[in-house]
Amino acid sequence: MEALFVNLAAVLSGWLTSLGLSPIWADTVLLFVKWIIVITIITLNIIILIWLERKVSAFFQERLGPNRLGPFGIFQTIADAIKLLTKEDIVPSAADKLIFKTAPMFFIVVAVMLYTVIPMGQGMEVINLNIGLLFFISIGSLSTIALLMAGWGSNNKWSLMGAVRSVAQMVSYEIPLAFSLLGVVMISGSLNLQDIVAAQGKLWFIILQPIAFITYFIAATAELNRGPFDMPEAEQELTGGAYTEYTGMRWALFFLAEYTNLVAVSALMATVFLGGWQGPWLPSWLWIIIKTYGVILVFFWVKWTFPRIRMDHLMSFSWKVLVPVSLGNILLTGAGIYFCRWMGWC
Amino acid sequence: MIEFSGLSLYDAVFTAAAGVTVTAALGVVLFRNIIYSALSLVLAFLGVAAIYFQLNAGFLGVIQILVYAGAISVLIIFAIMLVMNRPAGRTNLTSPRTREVFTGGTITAMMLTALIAAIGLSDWPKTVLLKGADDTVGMLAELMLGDYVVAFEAAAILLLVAVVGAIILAKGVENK
Amino acid sequence: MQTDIYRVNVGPIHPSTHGGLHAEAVMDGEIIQDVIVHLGYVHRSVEKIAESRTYQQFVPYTARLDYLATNLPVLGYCQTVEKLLGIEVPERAEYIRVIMAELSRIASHQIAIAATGIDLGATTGLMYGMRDRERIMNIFEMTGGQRLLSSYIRIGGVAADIPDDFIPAVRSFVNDVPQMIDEYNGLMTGNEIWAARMQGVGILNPEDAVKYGVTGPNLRASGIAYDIRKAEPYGIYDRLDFDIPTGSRGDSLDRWTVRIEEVRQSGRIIGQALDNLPEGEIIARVPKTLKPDPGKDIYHRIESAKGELGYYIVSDGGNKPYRLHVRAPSFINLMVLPLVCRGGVFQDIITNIATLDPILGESDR
Amino acid sequence: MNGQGLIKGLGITFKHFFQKEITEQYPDVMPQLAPRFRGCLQFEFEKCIACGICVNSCPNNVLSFETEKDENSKKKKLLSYTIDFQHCMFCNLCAEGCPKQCIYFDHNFELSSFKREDIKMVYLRPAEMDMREEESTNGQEQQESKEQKQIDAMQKALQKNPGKVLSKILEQEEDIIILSELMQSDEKTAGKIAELMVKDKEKAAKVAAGFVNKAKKNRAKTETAGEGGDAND
Repeated sequence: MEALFVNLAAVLSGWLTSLGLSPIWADTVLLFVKWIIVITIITLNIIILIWLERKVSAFFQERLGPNRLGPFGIFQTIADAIKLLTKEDIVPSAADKLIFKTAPMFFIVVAVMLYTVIPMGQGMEVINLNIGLLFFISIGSLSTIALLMAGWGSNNKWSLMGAVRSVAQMVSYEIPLAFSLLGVVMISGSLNLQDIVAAQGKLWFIILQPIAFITYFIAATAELNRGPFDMPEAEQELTGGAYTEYTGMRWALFFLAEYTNLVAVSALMATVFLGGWQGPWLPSWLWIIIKTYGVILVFFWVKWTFPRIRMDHLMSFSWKVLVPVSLGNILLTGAGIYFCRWMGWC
Repeated sequence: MIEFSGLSLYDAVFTAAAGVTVTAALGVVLFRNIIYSALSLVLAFLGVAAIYFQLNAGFLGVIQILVYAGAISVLIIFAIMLVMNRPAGRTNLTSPRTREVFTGGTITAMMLTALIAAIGLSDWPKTVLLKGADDTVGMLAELMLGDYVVAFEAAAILLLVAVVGAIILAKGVENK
Repeated sequence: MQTDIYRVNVGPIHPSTHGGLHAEAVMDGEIIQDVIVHLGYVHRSVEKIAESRTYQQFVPYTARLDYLATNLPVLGYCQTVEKLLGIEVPERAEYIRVIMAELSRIASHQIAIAATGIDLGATTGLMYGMRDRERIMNIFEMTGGQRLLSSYIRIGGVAADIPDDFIPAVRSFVNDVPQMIDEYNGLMTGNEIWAARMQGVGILNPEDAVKYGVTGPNLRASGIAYDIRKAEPYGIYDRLDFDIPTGSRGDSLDRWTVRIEEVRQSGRIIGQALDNLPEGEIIARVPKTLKPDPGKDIYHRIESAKGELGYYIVSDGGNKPYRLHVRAPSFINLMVLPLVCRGGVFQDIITNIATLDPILGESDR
Repeated sequence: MNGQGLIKGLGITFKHFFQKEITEQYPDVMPQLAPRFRGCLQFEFEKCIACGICVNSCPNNVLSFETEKDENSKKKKLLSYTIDFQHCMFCNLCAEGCPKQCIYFDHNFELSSFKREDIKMVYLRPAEMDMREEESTNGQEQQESKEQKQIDAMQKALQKNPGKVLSKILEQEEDIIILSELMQSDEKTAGKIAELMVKDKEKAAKVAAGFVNKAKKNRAKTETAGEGGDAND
């Protein structure tokens, strides 16, 4: 069970080479196969996730949630997907059509790219990049452009306000996001996510870096545009923010991308702070799924409890609280490492 | 080894990345809508990042995406949006007036010449393209925080001054 | 730096405008320069309808003024007509009316609590508020037959006697009120994000409040302990013991906490009314056709969930009012929206609309 | 403050996560409605006495009805009753005013319909109602025997004092004398008149008038036959 997928990949690779492909081409084909698997998993995962969020939010509110289609309403999302696919695709006549149509595609592509570096198990990742963590952060920052395109392309005041707000928010929160991960990098001494997982063999980084974990969690919530930081959508104020003018599948793509981002960020949190794929008894790829879903449930819990924060408070919280705290954490970590060396513990 | 008429996979990837970069760069200049120009700039940055990745300079590529594509371009678009007071369709600086075309062309030609001369006259290490170092991050860190630490810190101070200046500009002068 | 002023329409179709409110925000960046309130999207010419309906026939229409506190506008109208004709309401009916009126007040405030919750993004707050209000709706269904517009209070008394399971249901609801309030406070009031969104937002000075004629919880939040139930008691309110909760700063948080405290006080009032509920008739002997003396006019006001709700009726001796005017508290309270919004950020408009708690059925009439 | 409020809020939602859900499973489980619940307006045609209180008390002109004045009994006869339900405010004023409780709200709250015309409910006078009125005359056995007794009593009365009894159905004294003479000569006619008078006075009056006319005609015929000539004028 443990090496199930790794072995499958090896078998496929061997078969490709036996066909007479050079190793570099075999690798390329294998890469594509991996990507297709990742995209399939993402799509299937989203169906479960949307159902899960509805169910969880319903339980928080003493409701039942979807319960009509299939056992516990599990097929509700599929029905909704069919509905969204068959809906009329409306492009406002005043919209900047090219930007309007490109924005959702760009958003989802960026979201899927995040999965390149996440280790899904022992030796299971699309590419083992030695700067994986940095890659993740930098690709994550690109989604701001997509939101800006959506807001600008819609040619609607609500959309533009939503887009401008969320971009301001995401640019501000990228800084504490990156800083909070630096402590982990300092301890593990690597930007490679597999190395970071390996460094947590004895002790998870959530124990060594609790401040970093909390700042990362807050910053990640803001980066994901989830409540209480759901500025681009903000139904109550901006009637749907950047997504106001989108309908049907284009709208669904945004939500697909948001949930894709959610899984990616949760998986990264599990990898960086919760020991990654390591765990007893169960195979590694199952452990990462369990941990990721645990983090996702916490995201849900926070979203369905808190009111939305005000824009100016959000910005000042980032610059006046999170950035200093995460910088302080780096200082503390550095001091801790030197103290550790001085004591001869490591 | 499968090759398409002498074109290896490596070359194919480079051609694609370079093609995207050049096309996007042309788009920046030629689009009449300045928002399109700004978005083309993002694409050009991404293309450059792809070339960095191919050159095994992963760190540089990532920073290119993070700083230029993710942050600088957003600032550019913000600035455009804030100061634009004409319809977006006719906002780019491209204009039919010959004098500006001439000035711009001359400056571009001069810069291009300088660049080509710089590339041609430099003595490039030949190893980067083929092997590269495994730990580019470590090497960069040693260079920046070791050999060139003074320059690095000076740049940091320069940026800090710029930030302070920007804040003062944004806050505006109190009317007395 | 020179900046442009731009206008954003909040409403009339907008998730947070509670009906057909249209507020036009004049903004400089995120800062609100002014808010222009456009009214009339829910105008149903209720006052004109009154002139073509008999006194009894108009009773159901009054319930539609403030449909969230359905018994309160009906009570106000019925008391006005009773005052006009000199009808004595039986003791038992008065007590039942107080219970129903205070239940309506709680229902209205719970809607305000729930709606404020969702307006500020706390979706779960909406669900808890609505869940608790549902118990009141069940009590209304039990007594009046309808959940929202129960059509229970009549000129001269109430339509029917209370059913057997009424008292236990109300009693258990009143007993649970403190627990509900703890939950609202725990989930929302005590939340730091919540406090940050409300504290110092939409400050209404007591002077401005009086100048604009603001009444109800909004006035009390500004620190003026004015409640018609105390100032000019109608019905049997002079026999009941309750406090007037007041705020000190007059901001959104004060308006919010005053409403929550009023739920508690209404619970106290209902408890006392239940304890002292006498036996007897439930409706006075009222003639089939009501014909007040010609030329007689009357103004009567009650403390509605939103403030001073007054009815002015002029009679021409016929069985229909010659002229009827409603002094709707929401209409007047809404007029301070530009005042409290100015200088705030865009999101404050939503907070202020939610905490001013207008109801457009009453405001537009 | 400093995050305690946030944690408390999280605790509240966490507690609710494990509590029982309160969702009503409509339409699988129909809601428990209070006895006084007002759903759809219902009307019982046969109970209605067409007094019009409901129509007058309705604030929104939802109700209307058509009547016909019955010539014989001078009673208002309800022909149709219309409830234009789209204007109904569910205020219960009509039901409260009704002296016969023939208009009331039932517990059916699923009021949507496909066509706008379906909202309007028109109650026409049921055909059985007229038939039943006739039936009620020869109705059940018990009633029959009871009626038979009445008929017998009527017959006796007619024999004893025809003038007084017949004055109830006939107006002119001349006619009464004619009919009483006829009855004395023909027992069948007497029986029929008596029966009709018990069951349906209006019909009895008609039949009686018919008999009188017949008798008058016969008498006229015999007169003309006796005197001759005049009939031709």
